[in-house]
Amino acid sequence: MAPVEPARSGLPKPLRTLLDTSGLIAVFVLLFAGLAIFVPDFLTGRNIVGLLLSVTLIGSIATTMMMVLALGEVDLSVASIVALAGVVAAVVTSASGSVTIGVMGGIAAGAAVGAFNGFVVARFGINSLIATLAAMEFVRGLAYITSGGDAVMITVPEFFDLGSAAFLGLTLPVWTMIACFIVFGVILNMTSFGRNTLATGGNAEAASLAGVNVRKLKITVFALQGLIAGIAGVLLTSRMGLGDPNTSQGLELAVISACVLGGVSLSGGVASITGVLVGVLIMGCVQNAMGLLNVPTFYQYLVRGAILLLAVMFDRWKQTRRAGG
Amino acid sequence: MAPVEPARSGLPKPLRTLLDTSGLIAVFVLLFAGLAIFVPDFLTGRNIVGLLLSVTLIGSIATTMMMVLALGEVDLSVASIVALAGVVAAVVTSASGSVTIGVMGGIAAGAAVGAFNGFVVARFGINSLIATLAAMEFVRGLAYITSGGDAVMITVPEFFDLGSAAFLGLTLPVWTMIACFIVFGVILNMTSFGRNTLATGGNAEAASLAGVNVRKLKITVFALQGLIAGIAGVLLTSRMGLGDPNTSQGLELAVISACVLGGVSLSGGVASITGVLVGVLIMGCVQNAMGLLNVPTFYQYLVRGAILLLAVMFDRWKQTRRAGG
Amino acid sequence: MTDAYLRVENVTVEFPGVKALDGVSFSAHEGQVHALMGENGAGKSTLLKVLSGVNRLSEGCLYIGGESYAFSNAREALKSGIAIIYQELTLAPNLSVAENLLMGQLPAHHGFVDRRRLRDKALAILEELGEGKLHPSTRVRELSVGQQQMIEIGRALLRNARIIAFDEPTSSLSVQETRHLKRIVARLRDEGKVVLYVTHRMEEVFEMCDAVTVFRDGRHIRTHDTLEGLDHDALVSEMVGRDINDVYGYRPREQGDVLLRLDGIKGRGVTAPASLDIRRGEVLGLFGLVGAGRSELMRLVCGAEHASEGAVVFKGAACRFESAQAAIRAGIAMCPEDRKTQGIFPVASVSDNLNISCRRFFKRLGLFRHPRRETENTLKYIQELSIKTPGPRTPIANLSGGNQQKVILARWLSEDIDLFVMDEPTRGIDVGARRDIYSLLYDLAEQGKSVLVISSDLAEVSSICDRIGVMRGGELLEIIPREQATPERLLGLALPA
Amino acid sequence: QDDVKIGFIVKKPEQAWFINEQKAASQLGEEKGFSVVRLAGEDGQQVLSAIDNLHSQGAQGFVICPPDVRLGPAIVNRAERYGMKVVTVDDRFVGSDGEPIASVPHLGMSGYKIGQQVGEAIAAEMKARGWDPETVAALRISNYELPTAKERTDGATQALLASGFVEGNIYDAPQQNTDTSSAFAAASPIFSKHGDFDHWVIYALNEESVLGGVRASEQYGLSPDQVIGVGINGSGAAFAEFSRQKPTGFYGTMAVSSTMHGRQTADNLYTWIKEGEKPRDNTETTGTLMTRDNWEQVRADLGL
Ligand SMILES: Nc1ncnc2c1ncn2[C@@H]1O[C@H](COP(=O)(O)OP(=O)(O)OP(=O)(O)O)[C@@H](O)[C@H]1O
Ligand SMILES: Nc1ncnc2c1ncn2[C@@H]1O[C@H](COP(=O)(O)OP(=O)(O)OP(=O)(O)O)[C@@H](O)[C@H]1O
Ligand SMILES: O[C@@H]1[C@@H](O)[C@@H](O)CO[C@H]1O
Ligand SMILES: [Mg+2]
Ligand SMILES: [Mg+2]
Repeated sequence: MAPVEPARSGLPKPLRTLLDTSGLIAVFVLLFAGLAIFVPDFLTGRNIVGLLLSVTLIGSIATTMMMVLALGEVDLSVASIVALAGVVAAVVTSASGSVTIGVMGGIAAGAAVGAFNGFVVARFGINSLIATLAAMEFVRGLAYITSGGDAVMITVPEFFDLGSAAFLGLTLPVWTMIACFIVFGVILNMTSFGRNTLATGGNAEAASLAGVNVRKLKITVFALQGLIAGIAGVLLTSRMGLGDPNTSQGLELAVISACVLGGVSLSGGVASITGVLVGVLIMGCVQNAMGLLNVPTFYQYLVRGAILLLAVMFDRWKQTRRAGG
Repeated sequence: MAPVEPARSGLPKPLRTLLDTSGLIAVFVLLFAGLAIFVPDFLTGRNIVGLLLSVTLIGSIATTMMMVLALGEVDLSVASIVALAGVVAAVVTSASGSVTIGVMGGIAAGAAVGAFNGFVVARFGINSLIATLAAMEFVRGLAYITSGGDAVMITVPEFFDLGSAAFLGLTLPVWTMIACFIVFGVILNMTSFGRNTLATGGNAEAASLAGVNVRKLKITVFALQGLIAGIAGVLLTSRMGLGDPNTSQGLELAVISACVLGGVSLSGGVASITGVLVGVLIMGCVQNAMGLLNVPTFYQYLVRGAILLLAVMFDRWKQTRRAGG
Repeated sequence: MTDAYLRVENVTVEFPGVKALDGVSFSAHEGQVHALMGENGAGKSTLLKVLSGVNRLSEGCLYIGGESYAFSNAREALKSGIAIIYQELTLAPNLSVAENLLMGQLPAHHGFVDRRRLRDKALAILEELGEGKLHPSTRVRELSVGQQQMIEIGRALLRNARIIAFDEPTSSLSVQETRHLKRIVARLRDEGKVVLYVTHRMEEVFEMCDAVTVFRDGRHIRTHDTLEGLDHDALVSEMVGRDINDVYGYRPREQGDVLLRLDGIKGRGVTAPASLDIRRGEVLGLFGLVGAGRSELMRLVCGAEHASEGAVVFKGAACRFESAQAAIRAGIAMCPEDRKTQGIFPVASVSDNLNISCRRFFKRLGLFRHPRRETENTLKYIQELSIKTPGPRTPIANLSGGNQQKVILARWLSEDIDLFVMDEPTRGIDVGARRDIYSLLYDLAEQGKSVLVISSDLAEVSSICDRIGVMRGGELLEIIPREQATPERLLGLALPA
Repeated sequence: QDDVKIGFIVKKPEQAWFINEQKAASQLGEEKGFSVVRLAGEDGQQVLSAIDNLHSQGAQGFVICPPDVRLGPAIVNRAERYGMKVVTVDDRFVGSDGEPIASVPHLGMSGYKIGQQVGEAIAAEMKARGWDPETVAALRISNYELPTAKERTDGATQALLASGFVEGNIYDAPQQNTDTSSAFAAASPIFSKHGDFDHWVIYALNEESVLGGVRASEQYGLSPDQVIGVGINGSGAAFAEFSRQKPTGFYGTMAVSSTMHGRQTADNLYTWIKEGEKPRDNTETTGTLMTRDNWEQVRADLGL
């Protein structure tokens, strides 16, 4: 059972949240400081920009995955949605000649898959792991079929501007990620939709008896997940200049582990946007630093595994210590 | 809340279990009959032997995954364990010249990883998904390092006999799978170890309050999972003639979905060996038939996804219908 | 008197922010049924969890049969001959009755479960529990809450412990089950066991117990080694620190027009068409034994389940709620009976648990919630219902059982509701708080709202309600006005013919 | 029995390359009147299942691109047990002695050699642009878990060094996958670390990966004339890049005719089964440099 934190009750909300997730934040701060000191070129403007860009995909999708996990569900189909949305955007743009239509098409495809997932889970009560595993296969198949298996070329040059349009030195994908963190942070904490999501994840039956429309809620959350994965897929396609049906395999596990690293409970009912942000950044920094340090790939596996385990163990240790003291 | 089944309470246990999982068995029987009739060459002795052989890896590991899931945990590291055990067996056999030592080495490596997973989960209370995700990366890294990245060829010819030794027309891997089903079926249903596993998965707090040594139990179950994955890895290596550090990527999801398809609950406390067997066979038959029918790869994704979803939905539908009637 | 077999000396248990027990000492003897009493959150359950190794001591010592112990897990306590029936159910829902009864000590031979002995042992203990009709291989999740509670009791009995402790065992038991329990307790006393018995029901203390210890705010207040000469009111005031003469404090009031009418409705669990009226300003009781179908009837009203027949007329219009949400919006709220599975969001804070429904009234810009007003609302009820919690942000799972119940009540009290359906609203709630809750119900009725109380507590229904409906076996038998509702008559109707 | 049925097993059935190969083989089958069963063999286990499956259908032989060349002995063994003929395409079996298994006919490009072609193309373009080797850095997007990938990048490295490239200027970017975004992620830190170079060359095991590197170079403000990226294959990814309005750092790719590979191997196997005429031990194909200027022509020539 989790501890009471009486002394903290008086503190303002943001600070308290910070302290609640502080185990992990401490890990991150230490890690970041360590990397800044010991890894040459780590703390340079362009490396940080590159680091941010490299986590946009995981980061954007992690915000909605957080909602899905808070609901006590999981979504394994995100990587396939990214691929499908990208391919659809590329095909539609080329066919219609209109970037707007193409982009809309890609995003709509993502949202539709998400809504379908939500429908299957909420209406038929199918376990979301298995439902989205099925979707993961099915949607990847659709992506291959749409593209004919090959990367799809995009003939409309404006399409590429999407991924590279910059503002204050940051490109659209980075801004999108930032927007996702703000929007879903606000949704989770400041709206009844967000609180109902947590409540449903904590005890679905009780939530339904307390007047939450659980079915609608689930469909909405999954649809949002599809929507964001769709947007991420379209942006990826525009950044890479091609709609690749093969892209992002294994992304779902990376996203889920960023969330769990950030303290989101897999059994539902517990989530924090700060935690997810830190989880995403830890994973991104480690990966980036390994690149800078030229760590051989084989050892990269070891490092990634070890960091993941150590971070969770440290967090755990802080929690029990707090509970004990 | 689930329904009362008064009429059934009087039936003998095995029959009741059969009825409980009957939704899925019905799916399987229908599917099998359909395939036998409509797919040429499906119901031939050699195809069935091939089919059995093709599911040995998933099948063997699914039996222990069932135990892990029954415990309310999950193990994502199985594919990496298969790879590591295979590589270790190959390296040790080549180095020592002794097949026995090599085989033992591979299996021991698997069991050790499993025990370590169990230790981390049980001792530190780390969520098993994240703990084994870390192990999945780490152990894959170890496999690459052990092998130097390349597949390791085996120089001792006796090693190959392991994988191809046949008895009654079935090879050792098939017999191993059959043994796993029997052994873990018995363990789950007939031993206090198995019942305690289900009790712990159903309500860990209750089990621990009732004096079950939950920690020891978890470590043992994970170690068994590692052991079986290790054996499967060694047999795979012997069949392939090489220890490949890249092998079996994505196996964990296939195994878990076979289990879930077989009615094993991801939230713990519910498992049936018949269900898992049927789950494994459904997946194997579908894959096999698609090969015989020459279904283009892209459509195979659609079919796999659709079958998975339909099977679970059908099962679900039977359950609610039973509850309603 | 012999030396005390169980001695607790100067025991302190701290949780962050709370001293659940503060230097408590007391002792209990063999052959004694020792009642532990106190308000919600007084530390009774914590004390039992110290005995069972779940909670660790920060100070103090346990002596059992003269030897000192400090348990670090449940297994050690079980080995030392202590068995506890916890306040909350601890069962594995998908395992059989027999396996739950013998959880942790399955009869086995070389690791293989001896099915025959398992069944025999289960059958024997079920007989003893008065649940002889239960089949040992039935899954526990199919049982009623009362039957599940009996399984818990059976499990503890099967431990053959010297010290056996019950934490509010009767709160979910039916009349017959309670009778059985009393017999079992008496037998344990005769066998010379140490029985600790936590309850909020005064009559049980006077009927069954030999000694009583009162706690308040984690401190030991007083131990009465005998109940002779002990006065009911004196005991109550020791517990709550003030005098309460009449817990029920019934207040008569004016009634308005009919708010809800049930017209021959039938559905799952309600086998015969049920009809009733409830007026504004009325407190209507539904009495019956566990399993009589009262909750089911109310689930039909509240949209949690659909009626197969009949009509629900609310505020003059026939309605059929598709969901609990629709019912709430229309003005009907249900406070469910099973707190753990239907009521609380365990990991969420007290404030989130309380404001889940009513926060729609505190919205800003029609979109964002209003944390300050939510907190104010929470603080208001913490005060009004004297909810014992370190603060509004504490996870509700950290509260004592009774205090969790109060939070759920507050959830509905802060709603804009015309009809309150309260299923066992005072289950597990201490005398002082009960009085507060009753008075709140009267307040609601005086404001022209209606309250429907489902209760298995005979004294409660007959004392606080204006009319009482009695159910038996899925049938609503009769609705009796307060004046005629003697306990004998109610019970006579409710018991199987 | 007159009906000839052959299998075509590939290691990555979703890749355009292999789709083309399998399609070409099927087409030839239709022309010549034999049937082709297309199967996936993404790891050893799947390959053996695929062979079992072919055996159940009564196929007489199969063409295979194995997921690992060292699976050779196990595959040959299985095929012999069933009396099936085997031909390899793209990747050649290796025996336990580490040498190619000569008894299995092979057709394909040598990874090392095609890599060399890449290196040579880069070197030629560097010279054409008049770059001083001292000022040029190489981004080598590597994937040492994949033996073929290693061969290719090794070949390119060797050719570059032979042309006078400075060894110390070659930087490794290990990718986790073989797609664009993983190459992008791997390349980014290299550019941020070595911002002092004005000229970059990029190579990798395939086009997608080189493209990822090129995208990363753009991210770091390098212009197309500062970058020479050369890929391998000649697939949609390259066509997409060449059809963009303005040139990019993706200079060219070594196009190989997957269509020809598919047709030729299927034909060889068919003749072997039908007429008992065993194909040549080893047929090596080479790549054609495809650039922005000639890509449509080369594409048509190779039948891609
Ligand atoms: N795990 C825990 N973490 C933090 N606080 C706790 C925990 N368990 C109990 N408490 C606190 O300790 C105090 C005593 O709780 P306890 O459950 O012993 O009360 P109780 O006397 O059994 O009350 P009730 O009659 O309501 O069951 C309460 O204030 C409760 O909030
Ligand atoms: N999920 C269920 N499926 C089938 N029957 C059920 C289910 N839940 C309850 N029942 C049956 O419905 C009837 C009424 O149940 P319930 O225990 O809720 O009555 P009650 O009068 O509300 O009792 P109480 O509120 O005191 O627990 C019982 O016969 C019970 O066995
Ligand atoms: O994997 C490569 C493929 O991309 C193509 O280049 C042909 O050869 C294979 O080895
Ligand atoms: Mg209590
Ligand atoms: Mg009830």
